[in-house]
Amino acid sequence: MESVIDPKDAIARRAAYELADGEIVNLGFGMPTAVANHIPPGVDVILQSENGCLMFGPTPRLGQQDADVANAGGQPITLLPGASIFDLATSFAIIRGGHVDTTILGALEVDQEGCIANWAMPVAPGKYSPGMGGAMDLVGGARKVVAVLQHTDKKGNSKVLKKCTLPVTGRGVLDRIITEKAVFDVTPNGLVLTEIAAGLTPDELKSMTDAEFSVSPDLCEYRLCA
Amino acid sequence: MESVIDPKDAIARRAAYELADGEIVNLGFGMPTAVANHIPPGVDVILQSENGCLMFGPTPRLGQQDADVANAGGQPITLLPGASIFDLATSFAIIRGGHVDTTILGALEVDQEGCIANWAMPVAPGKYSPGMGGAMDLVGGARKVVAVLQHTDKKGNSKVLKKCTLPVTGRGVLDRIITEKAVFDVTPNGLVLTEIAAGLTPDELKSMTDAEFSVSPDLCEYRLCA
Amino acid sequence: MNKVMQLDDVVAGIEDGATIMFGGFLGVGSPLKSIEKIVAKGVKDLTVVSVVNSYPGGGFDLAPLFAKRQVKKFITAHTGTCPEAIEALKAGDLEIEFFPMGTWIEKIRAAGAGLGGVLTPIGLGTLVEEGKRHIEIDGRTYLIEMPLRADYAFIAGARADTSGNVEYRGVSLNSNPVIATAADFTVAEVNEIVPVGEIDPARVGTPCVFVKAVVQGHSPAEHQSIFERLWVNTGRLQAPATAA
Amino acid sequence: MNKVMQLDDVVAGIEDGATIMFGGFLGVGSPLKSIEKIVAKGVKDLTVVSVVNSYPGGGFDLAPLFAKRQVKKFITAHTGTCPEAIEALKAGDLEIEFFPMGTWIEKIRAAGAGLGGVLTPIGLGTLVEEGKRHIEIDGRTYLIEMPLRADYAFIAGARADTSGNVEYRGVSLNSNPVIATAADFTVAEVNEIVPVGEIDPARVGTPCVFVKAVVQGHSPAEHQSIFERLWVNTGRLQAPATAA
Repeated sequence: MESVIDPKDAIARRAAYELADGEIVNLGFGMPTAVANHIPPGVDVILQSENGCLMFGPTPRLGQQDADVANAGGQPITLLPGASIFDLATSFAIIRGGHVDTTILGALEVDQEGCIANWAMPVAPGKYSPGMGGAMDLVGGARKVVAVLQHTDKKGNSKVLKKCTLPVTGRGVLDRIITEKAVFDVTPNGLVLTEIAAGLTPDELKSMTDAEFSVSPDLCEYRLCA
Repeated sequence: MESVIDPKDAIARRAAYELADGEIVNLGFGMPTAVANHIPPGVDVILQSENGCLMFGPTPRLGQQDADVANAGGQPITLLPGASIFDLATSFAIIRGGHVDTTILGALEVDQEGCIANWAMPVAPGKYSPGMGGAMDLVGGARKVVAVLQHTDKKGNSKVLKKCTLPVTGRGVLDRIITEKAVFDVTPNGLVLTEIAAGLTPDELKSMTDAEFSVSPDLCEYRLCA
Repeated sequence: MNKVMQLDDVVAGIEDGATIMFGGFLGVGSPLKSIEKIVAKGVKDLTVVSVVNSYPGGGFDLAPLFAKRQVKKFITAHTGTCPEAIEALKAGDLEIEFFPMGTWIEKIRAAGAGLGGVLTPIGLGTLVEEGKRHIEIDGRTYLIEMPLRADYAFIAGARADTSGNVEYRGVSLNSNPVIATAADFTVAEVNEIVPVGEIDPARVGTPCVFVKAVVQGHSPAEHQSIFERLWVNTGRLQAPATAA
Repeated sequence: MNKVMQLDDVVAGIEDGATIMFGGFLGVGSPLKSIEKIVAKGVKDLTVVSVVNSYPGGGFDLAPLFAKRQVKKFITAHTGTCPEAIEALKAGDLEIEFFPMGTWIEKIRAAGAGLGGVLTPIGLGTLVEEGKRHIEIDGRTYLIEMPLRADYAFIAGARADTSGNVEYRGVSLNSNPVIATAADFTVAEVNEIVPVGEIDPARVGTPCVFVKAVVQGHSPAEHQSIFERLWVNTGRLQAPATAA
């Protein structure tokens, strides 16, 4: 049992297995950012920051920062050997043109048709916040799209749904869904459960999941990178 | 009388008056290139080469050339202080986006509706040569479009026509037409003769011109830059 | 042609109701002095075009424009970092038009590049497609996204020469090179103004053809210290561990 | 990831009928060694995509491909500089598809950038509009120009690191950075191959994400002397006047 692990930490550690050596990767904010801390040894990926660079590294220490070197969260970063810098048009040409291998994005909701909702919360009639940023481009352009989110909200309601209730970021765009309890492949035949948290049965998972899903014949225990 | 002047030389010297201080200018190949040699003192223009630079200068001497610095004719050039280099997409964004003030282009034919033909000569049924290069973009994008050409072909036939016979580069795009005999403004009411070569009368010009034109009340003698 | 101007003279010309693009991404690569002057001038009913809003938490770069309710409409991909804008939005004082970030930049590029628009699959099946023309080509559907221009563009660069060639530093380009192409009057706020010939032609990120005015921004040293303070104060930078 | 390959191995994979984009503008910024190898291999029925054709007068860069009749179709803005191509065209051995230069580059950019196409007024009222869809928006008419991709793109740069970041020199960028984005397999032929970390991130003109193979071209010194010979032999460069 891994129940002592914080759910967000579990998700970041599981999601790190989605990255393969040599890939171009774009990590969304929040949980996806933490994935970078858990990439397995021997896997070198090139991280993109959509404001305009490839191959960035960790946060600098005070005194090492540069006012002109920050990520898409406004946070100071460092550039690693092999880095490149470009403008926003080029950055989204990379994304939309299919040149990003994998993106991992946080989600408010996902559904069994591969839809993801992560940009719009109604704040007043007809008005939304915070906006999609680069997420619509990423779900439309990246070769593999992985959604990460906690399995349920604070009240225990499933966020893995039959159909998203919030405005979607993209329809039928997801390849994989990772929660702290389960990993699903999104296939033309619906969701397929491929990994399940230690100590949980598929039936127990079904009771806490709104979406329909089938169980893979190769179902295994939820994996965690170091 | 300036009859001793070579017609092409006269055209280049007259066309130099089309350039104003501070302008961004694109000169086509052939006669337009020679315009750069006659720009009046006090007029500083920024020349664009559509393969990707602004603010280029004269041909280098042997030993001063750089294999990676050439103009759109494949000819070695120099870069002047204030030069900038960019790719072809940016170069044509400059042109098509209306950021070029004046272009001077050689023409095979022009007509009284402001059309210019300078890209296509039929070489076989349905086949053309040499191609439009950047000329269609220039006539569509530059703020002022000046066509230069000799008034008649070798047989004495007018090249300033009622209607172009060759495939056009653009329709209604010309602002001015300069031959060695005359300068015409292209207006919504047709061609207006504004300058005429010394020793020629408007009636004589009409007899050697296919296009209809009216005569400006301010008609003056054909001007030549030094 | 010498394009160096006093920022006060540039800002004096801005009228209520103007459409203004600002470069920058959460403050980085933002024309900070220009924004301050526009806030101080107090022009109203602005349409502001910026790829995202202010540095997270508000109070910096674009945020005061929203705090003072100078913005009628905001055209962007994201506004969640600016509490002042969210407040104005909830109160009904602000209209926001959202575009996917890649669409936002292509619309502006199209305007600067003389295109009539671009076709994109991004946003299909979402709220983004509302009210937009669709087109089907070879069995695939696209949205037609139209060009987006402004009266003014304020860009931020590291250096400019007096003729308006702009050099960028680090990852501060973001939207600056593109918005520079798509406004009637583009203003380059830079940390250093240098003589013509000082900037390597290969390092010119915005050629002079796009720039109407060059204004002095914060000095390079001030520029660095502004971000050091900002990042330290918001917990983004930690002092090195003291010696063991 | 080390992307350095032998040019022979790259060219070995090219099959008859392939679509190949070449960077370069009348020889400048052209992948000269790659072209030579493709000529030597003798692959046929190629669709070649290049913004213009060979250096004026023929015999250099792309010209031998046309002389050997390896090209079935040429997609370009201009071919007048290459007598070999004109001859093939007149003989009915070559199909040429012309696009205005700005349209040509936007079509390729659209392919690389994942756009469904662009709308442009350029070419309206000319032969260019034949067979193309028109669209009217707000009373203005545009041509719909579709994306243009290739199997291979061969680009030329000054330096590349082993991961595929390419740095350009001088005015040799031209179509290279754009075509690099729009092919299934992009090959960077460079004068120098350097270790990762050698190229200033701000001077990377084509990021490694677009490049599949890096191959050694002519050395910097050879590169300079090839163009010196070319320009002297064709009267484009004159020796300095002898001392008075």
